[in-house]
Amino acid sequence: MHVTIRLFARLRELAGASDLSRQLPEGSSARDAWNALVAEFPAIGDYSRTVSCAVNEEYARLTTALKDGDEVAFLPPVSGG
Amino acid sequence: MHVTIRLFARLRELAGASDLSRQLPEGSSARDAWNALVAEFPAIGDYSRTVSCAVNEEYARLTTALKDGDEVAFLPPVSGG
Amino acid sequence: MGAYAVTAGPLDPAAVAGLVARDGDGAVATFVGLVRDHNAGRRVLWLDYEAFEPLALKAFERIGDEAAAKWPDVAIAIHHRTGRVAIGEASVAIAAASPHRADAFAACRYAIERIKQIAPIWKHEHFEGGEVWIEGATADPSDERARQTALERACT
Amino acid sequence: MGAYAVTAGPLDPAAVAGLVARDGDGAVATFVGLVRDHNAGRRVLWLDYEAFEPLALKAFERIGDEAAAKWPDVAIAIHHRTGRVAIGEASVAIAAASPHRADAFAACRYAIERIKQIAPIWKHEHFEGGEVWIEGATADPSDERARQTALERACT
Repeated sequence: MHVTIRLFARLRELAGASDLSRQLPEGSSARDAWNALVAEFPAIGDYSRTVSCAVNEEYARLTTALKDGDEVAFLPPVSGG
Repeated sequence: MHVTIRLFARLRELAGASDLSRQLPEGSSARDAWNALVAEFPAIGDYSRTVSCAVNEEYARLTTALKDGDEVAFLPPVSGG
Repeated sequence: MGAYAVTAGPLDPAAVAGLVARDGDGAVATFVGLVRDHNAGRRVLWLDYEAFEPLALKAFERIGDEAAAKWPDVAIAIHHRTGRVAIGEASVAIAAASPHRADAFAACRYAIERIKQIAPIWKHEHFEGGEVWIEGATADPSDERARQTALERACT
Repeated sequence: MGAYAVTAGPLDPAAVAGLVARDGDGAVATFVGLVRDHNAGRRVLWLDYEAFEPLALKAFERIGDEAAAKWPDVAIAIHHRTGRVAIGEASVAIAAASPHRADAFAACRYAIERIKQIAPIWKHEHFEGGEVWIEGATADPSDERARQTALERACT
């Protein structure tokens, strides 16, 4: 299946992209998408314990199963305010 | 000695005056001035336990001794804000 | 107008906030008191505020000094209106700026609590069917128990 | 702009306050976050804010709902800026209106604590000699311990 990946802030800089299109095996979770991304961009691996994710513009757990066409966003620790 | 008395809010309305000039015996305290005022305007007597005073535009205790020419202000409980 | 003011004209909370912020500040907390359309079950029409102005200014200054002693990095401004104030209009505007938000919130809350305790200002409430002078606290700046209450409400 | 906004233009705290006050309200507490000229010993030049905008708006809405559940009489507005923000400029403006001041203060403080916990917004600090992404909390709206911390800081 096909998913869109969005990256923000330092994750975006480390990966050198804010939007990516990737093919994932059916039944992949957000965490699977993250792990594939770490394999591709090892520099983001430090965020594996602190990253949050949102699926289709809603906060979601990394265990969330993705569907074809989903947008999954990976968020480094936030610092608004 | 001669003192100026200033009254505010409901005290002012009960006494029907915001500024009064009064003669007081030498050595009078702010409380003596208040008691003289209560004798003159019995309606303000209810405030004897809750009134505050200021002498020459500074908060003062009712025990403060007055001097000739002093201005003593009597303040009902406040409600600013 | 300076940091402390008593004025018969409308208050400008943004201007009050503008008086306190410095380049090292990360936080400005403000409080604006508005005239409500009801109070104690009465339908309020307007309020008339009366102040003993020179003493009120000294009370604001004292409150600012108390806050500075407790929160040394905080700058405070207090403007209070007098005369007739309509429903929805501001009767008081307070701003507290600080490098850190906890102090700004605490000092701002402390200031409004202290104003209600010791500022020589009175509200004359005009409601449907009558009028009444609102009377709260006996003003005594040296009352340490009252000051303690204000500090507690400021969450310190 | 509505009660919740993410915008690249300058913030107007007075306008944010104007969004929340109703005739029954006696209190408006506001918080404005300003860009400080220093941070962690560094001389800050400016901040660049990045937001995941649609999710940030939902986060603000969620924070407003959480506040409304805790303080039913409170109305809240939150505006957050994105892009380059100079020293002394506002990065966030929050207003909370309520019939009573305690709730307005608490809800306003709660909102800024929650924004720092769960709003998908990042500050990129440009300081003398370099730049760094500031990273605070792992955003997790369902983390009840974080929410409890925000409530405690709101002094409830």
